[in-house]
Amino acid sequence: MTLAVAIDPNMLEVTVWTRGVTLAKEARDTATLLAKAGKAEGKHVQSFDNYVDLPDRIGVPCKSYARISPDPIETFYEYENYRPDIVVLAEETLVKGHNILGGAKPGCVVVINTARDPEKLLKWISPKENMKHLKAVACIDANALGAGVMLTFDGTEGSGDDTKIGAGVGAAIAGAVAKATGCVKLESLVSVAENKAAVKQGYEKVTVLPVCKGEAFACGLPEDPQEIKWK
Amino acid sequence: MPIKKRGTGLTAVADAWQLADIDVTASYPIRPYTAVMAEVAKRIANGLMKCEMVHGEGEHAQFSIAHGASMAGARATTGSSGVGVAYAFETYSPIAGGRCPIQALIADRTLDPPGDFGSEHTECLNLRDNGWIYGWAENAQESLDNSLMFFRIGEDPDIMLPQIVAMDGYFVSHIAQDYEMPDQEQVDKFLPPFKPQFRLDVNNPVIMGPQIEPEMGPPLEWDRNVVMDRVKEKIVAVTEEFGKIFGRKYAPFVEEYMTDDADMVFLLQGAHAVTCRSAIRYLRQAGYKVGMCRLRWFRPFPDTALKAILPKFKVVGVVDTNTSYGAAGGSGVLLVETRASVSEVPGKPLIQGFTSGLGGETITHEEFFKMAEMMKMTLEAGRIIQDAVWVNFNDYLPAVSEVQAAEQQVAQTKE
Amino acid sequence: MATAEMIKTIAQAPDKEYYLPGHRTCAGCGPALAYRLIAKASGKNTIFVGPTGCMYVANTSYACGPWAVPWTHAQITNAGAVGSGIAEAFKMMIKKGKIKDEYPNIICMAGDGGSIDIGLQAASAMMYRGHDVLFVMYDNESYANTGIQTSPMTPYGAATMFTPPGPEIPEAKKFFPKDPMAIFCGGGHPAVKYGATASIAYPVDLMNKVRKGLAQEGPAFLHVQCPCPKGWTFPANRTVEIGRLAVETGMWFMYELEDGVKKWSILPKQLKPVEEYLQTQGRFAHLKPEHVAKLQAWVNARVQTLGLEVPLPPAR
Amino acid sequence: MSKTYKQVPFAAIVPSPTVSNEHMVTGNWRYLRPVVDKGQCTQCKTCWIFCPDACVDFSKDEGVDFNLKYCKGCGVCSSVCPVGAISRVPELDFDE
Repeated sequence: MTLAVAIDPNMLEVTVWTRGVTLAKEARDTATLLAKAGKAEGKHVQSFDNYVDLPDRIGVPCKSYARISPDPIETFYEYENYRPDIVVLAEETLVKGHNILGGAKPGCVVVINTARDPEKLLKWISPKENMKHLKAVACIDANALGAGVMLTFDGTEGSGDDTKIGAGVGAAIAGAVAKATGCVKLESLVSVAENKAAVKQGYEKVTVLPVCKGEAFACGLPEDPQEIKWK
Repeated sequence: MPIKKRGTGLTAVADAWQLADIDVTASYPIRPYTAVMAEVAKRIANGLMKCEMVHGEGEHAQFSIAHGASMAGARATTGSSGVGVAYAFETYSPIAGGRCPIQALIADRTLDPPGDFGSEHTECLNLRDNGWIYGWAENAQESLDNSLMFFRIGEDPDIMLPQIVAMDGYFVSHIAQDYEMPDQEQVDKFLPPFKPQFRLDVNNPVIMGPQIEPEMGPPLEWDRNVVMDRVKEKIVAVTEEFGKIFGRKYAPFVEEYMTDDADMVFLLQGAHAVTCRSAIRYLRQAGYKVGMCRLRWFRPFPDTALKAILPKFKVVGVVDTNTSYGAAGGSGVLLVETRASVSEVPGKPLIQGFTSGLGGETITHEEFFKMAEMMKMTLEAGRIIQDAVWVNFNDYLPAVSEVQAAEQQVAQTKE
Repeated sequence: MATAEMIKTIAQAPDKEYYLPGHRTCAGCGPALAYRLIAKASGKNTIFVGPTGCMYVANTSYACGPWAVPWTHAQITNAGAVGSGIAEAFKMMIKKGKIKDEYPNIICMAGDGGSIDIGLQAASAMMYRGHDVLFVMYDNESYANTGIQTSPMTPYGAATMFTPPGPEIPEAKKFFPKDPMAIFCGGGHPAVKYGATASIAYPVDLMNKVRKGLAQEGPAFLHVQCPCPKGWTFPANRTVEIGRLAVETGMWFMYELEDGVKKWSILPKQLKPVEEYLQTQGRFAHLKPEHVAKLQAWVNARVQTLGLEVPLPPAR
Repeated sequence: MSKTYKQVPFAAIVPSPTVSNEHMVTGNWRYLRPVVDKGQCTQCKTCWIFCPDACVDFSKDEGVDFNLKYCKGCGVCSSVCPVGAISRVPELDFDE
């Protein structure tokens, strides 16, 4: 029997795509920071690596997840984000050859760590049938901000992470996500990140390209996050 | 021509393996199963058997060697007892899940502590959830016959599952008895050569046992689950065919003894059935309407057969010769499975658990008499008087309570 | 002993691949390269036994695999035993005429854990019993498939998930590794007539050692160093370079033991200081000079034990 | 979330591939693409022998060719090239 009920209707699902091993920590940090910031705002949150991608291998596409909800999360043990509101690419090439919009909710925002022009990246985004759900593509050149990339096995395989959370490019990417989507406030992100400057820089330097503005978006993202300079 | 022989369950299974022309066997010594390998070794040395015998460095290796041989397309066997069976535990599920129909002989032995050599079904029952098919033989003849039937069922292309020919250590494995070794022609008629659909073949290369996709996990286990239903069908057909070719007729799942007018029955498996039948004959003379149900298979568990049979009776005394500490009902594994089999059947009998025959002890006539007496009390009471009866430890016989009361009185007067 | 056909140059190596593109190993994976070279050298008439480890999990994700020859999984514990069973099955079935196959090359491809740690018992027994199997230990110096934890082959001073450095244990891993060549080929397993160390950085040498091992009737052992960019923490493009550096610094020795006679495959003119090797890898980043000195002393002692006549790096 | 299952082959036994493993295509792992300067290339095949993914092909007349469907972009080929003929170019610089 199926009950016609919406489960976790107000939950935001963030999927951070990354490259195994080399960028795993930074992507995990982006997800962790967004969740921690949501928590600081009194929301219910989760963040975790995609178990199916583990053990990760160098270069393999893999995912970290964050979930932010005003209500207690009912799908607490469903360990994949099937319907992302926000898709983050910690490495730009992931835009090519991956169905990053798979299951995307209407109003989905894609945030890419790249020095490239968002307009040049649109052609690669797939699957094409979900482009109608794509609200905006945001680009941040996080690598250029000098925060660096941390390599550690701490925090993998369910262990605790005793290293600094949000010290590298992951922090700048989180800042960009906050600005482009409004999913958390800048202050809350800054309060939880190790590298506060990187968060702020990411927030300030993100460029946003609107794609399908004006559709009736069902997701919980604000229609027009404040202070965004629409390009 | 079949040959009349006198030997043990171990020599009988060696005879079966010889007749089945096994290609590889893997040995490691542990009492009481050891001599089956000694038998095979002699026959290889004498040229009677053409078989590669690999002396494993432990039971884990034995089962792994047989697994490898089976993947290469060979008919392979191995065997063990007691803690040896436990040591190989990692290998059971991969062998069954890889659908390699090797055959193991397990002559039961008590697990440690304390290093008891005697029979107890516990170690063999411990691996009940791994997808092997098995059942207990009560004597040498049945061991031999089971070995042949199990090969036939396990190697069937619709089945492809490993089998355990289980026997009670010492009782069946060591006590010499008369049996008949069938003729090679009969066996060749009954048991075709092992021809697996897939084997390690450089001309038709395959990948065996890769990691599967997450979406394939439950379907793989579903396959392993439903094959057990096919095994049940195959058991019926093969047991009947065996009877026709060899002239020995077995009940496919449950042997009934003096159950026609019985109010109550012992339910058990393995060697203790021999004493049980004898005890029943005395009990009958004394007016007890008692019979016996002996299980020929434990996996798949004959639940359908029991559903049909058990409602005929008022009390069923399940005799567990194994331990499952803390199990529902406070007895062993057999009680739990039996109760579960008939739990939804209207008119189901009262099912009483008895634990007996641990540590290799014979279940004596007196103990069967005692159990019958307790079953009769249950019958008269129309309810379970006491669950979890360990015979000789917490019997609920009136005589026992009188003795206990008397002892207490004596103790009090001494104070 | 059959004579193995030797490969003289890279260009002479067989074109045909039996370890094909399409596996989930790391970019720049040393063990994957080893697998490819070994499969290339052994050819079509080969059966691989793959115990659990990276080369099982990464290669067979999911319900597929990159081998053009038969391959079967074994537990991490029992590669030697499964290989033994396969070998004897072929022998007997061929003898009885049940199959028409030519006796295949049977290669157990076990990681360091599956060879010298949890798999040691099965490997040792296989070699003791003399089965005609080539046992390859692809050594990436850790339990890599589970996310990099220490194994007996993890070098002294390397950080892993189970040996993190900290104020109480500044050197991270405290023990020096086992010596598999000594264990398997040092006389304790008389049936093993051929054993060798090899490295993915020297592919022609590796392929020839595979062929020698296979030509050997009975068991043979090959210990292949396979740099692991994830576990050792270095950029994926430097796998081969690190392999060479290991040989140049004495962190890896290249030799054969044929009927008990040692033959050096690569003789460095002068050993470079071990520090040059250590600084290429993140797993050694925490080491202090005293730990480096301890490792250097270990290398120097190994040179003595193995009887390598080569100038040692100058003492500091 | 409704679930979908996949048919699993008998005992999870699958046929061995003959050319490449179509079920694990790894070309989309790559973010730096190997590009060879054919003028510099001496066809020594060093890159070929060292590729962990068997993605370097010398069988064609026009010289070295990379199997971009599977190349993970590890860069080993570039590092081992004795004449420095292989460079690594960001994948997004290529349209295809």
